[in-house]
Amino acid sequence: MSQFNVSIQEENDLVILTTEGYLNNEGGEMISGICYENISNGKTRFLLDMAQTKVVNSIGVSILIEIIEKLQEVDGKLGYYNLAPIVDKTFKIMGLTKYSSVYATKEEALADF
Amino acid sequence: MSQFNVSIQEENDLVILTTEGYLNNEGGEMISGICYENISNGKTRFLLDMAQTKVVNSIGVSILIEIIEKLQEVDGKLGYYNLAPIVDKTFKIMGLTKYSSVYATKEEALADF
Amino acid sequence: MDKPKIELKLPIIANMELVAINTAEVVAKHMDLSEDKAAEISMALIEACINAFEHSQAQNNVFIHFILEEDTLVIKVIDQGIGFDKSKVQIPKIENKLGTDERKRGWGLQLIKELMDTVEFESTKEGTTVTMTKKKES
Amino acid sequence: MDKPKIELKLPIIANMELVAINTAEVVAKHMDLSEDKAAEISMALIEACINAFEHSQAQNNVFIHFILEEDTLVIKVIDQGIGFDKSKVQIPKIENKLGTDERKRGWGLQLIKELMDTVEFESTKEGTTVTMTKKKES
Ligand SMILES: Nc1ncnc2c1ncn2[C@@H]1O[C@H](COP(=O)(O)OP(=O)(O)O)[C@@H](O)[C@H]1O
Ligand SMILES: Nc1ncnc2c1ncn2[C@@H]1O[C@H](COP(=O)(O)OP(=O)(O)O)[C@@H](O)[C@H]1O
Repeated sequence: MSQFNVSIQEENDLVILTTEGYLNNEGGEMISGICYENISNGKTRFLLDMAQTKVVNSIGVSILIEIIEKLQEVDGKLGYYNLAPIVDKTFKIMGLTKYSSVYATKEEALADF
Repeated sequence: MSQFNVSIQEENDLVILTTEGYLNNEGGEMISGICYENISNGKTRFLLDMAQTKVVNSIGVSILIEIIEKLQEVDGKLGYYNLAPIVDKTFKIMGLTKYSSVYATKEEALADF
Repeated sequence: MDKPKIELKLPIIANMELVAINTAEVVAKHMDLSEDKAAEISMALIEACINAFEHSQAQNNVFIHFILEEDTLVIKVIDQGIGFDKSKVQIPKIENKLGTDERKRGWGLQLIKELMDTVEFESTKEGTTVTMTKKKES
Repeated sequence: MDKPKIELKLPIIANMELVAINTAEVVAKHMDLSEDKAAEISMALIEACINAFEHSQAQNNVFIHFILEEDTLVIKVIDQGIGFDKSKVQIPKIENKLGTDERKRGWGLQLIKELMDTVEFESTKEGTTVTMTKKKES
């Protein structure tokens, strides 16, 4: 059983991950696995479309912090769009919004990335 | 708190009810209230769009049987479309499909109504 | 290891059966049951719950147990109400109900039987336990 | 009348916190809480559950009680694990964690406090009870 899915899409040099379902431990590791592989292939800019993720836990989100840390080493960038209000709030409380960017829409994100 | 909503639309002489949420006792009575009012205004043909009703109970469905009975008196007709598989199965087990019509889509329903 | 077991204790207030089916949904996903089976389980569980709420005349709570066996989900719905005699319950027929005075209700037990793989009722004056099972493959 | 109370007994297996939040969702709707409040309750409940699952080292089950008061929802998450000393838990800061060896975790209790109206911990060597509340209006 999996409560989480992620699909990948590349636009220019940007990697866009579309998540679906509960971002828990397992979900976080699916995302970081993809990011780390892409980082070792030279990619440095990642965007998460989280429209279909209404529920997260702090373990899953802590793995995003690990990705932010790894991206700092390669001068990279992480962003998110289409966040549910509670996910946005959780990112604020945990401080992710200081080191990565939240956008309302894909257009807004692409304009800045 | 309400687990159910219904909106109404008239096309020609046809009344289309779009349901949303759990079809329980309360939901059934919302539907029958609307149907009875329209029957007393001379309407005889009713269609339910149930795409947003994934869950029903036998009390709610039994109220649809009451509507079928009332429609038999005025030579009327009840139909449904966009049923979730379990709702379709429930209607079959309870026998509604012998006295009212299930359609896959709105187009199919309109063609026959 | 013991079989994982989830227990719910529900008060008799409106729509509490939705708590039961929301739990069933997580359990079905955990056991990797198909969506169709999950929906059948939910429908049967709704009927067993509303019977316990509506007919048992229990004053207190209704208990629901989910036992996750390797290849089967076992669900028990337990009330501490007045019980009933299953052999006295008639099989409902819509033909007999339309255009007659007959109550349009009476499909709950029928639905449970059709939708689950096995169903058993234990009923005394102290209450009723409905035990129903669904196999993963069938 | 007694306040309606829903009790869950959950085994310690993956994703059982979803059973808890699915129940919270029905309860929130029943109490007519706003969607925002419902989501905050769910997030706090997830954190309390995964702490009970992950840290308590309880061998048996975790219990969750929802008490539906007139204007307040009270939730208790109870484990029979090893307990902990809340005063020893540091407030997490992302600045201290990035680029250092510090574990990237540690926000669960913080999230619970920020998202709920009140939170209390009772913890002994016999286990931990987290009691959290959310007011309907605030
Ligand atoms: N848990 C229960 N406690 C007492 N009586 C019950 C219980 N479940 C079912 N019954 C009896 O069985 C009858 C048939 O139930 P059911 O098939 O679910 O139809 P309905 O609920 O529509 O009457 C009920 O009317 C009731 O008399
Ligand atoms: N129910 C519990 N039983 C035992 N220890 C707990 C419990 N809840 C929290 N703790 C302790 O408090 C610490 C902080 O918890 P928390 O803020 O949720 O962060 P995290 O779970 O990410 O470590 C945990 O690491 C653990 O040591």
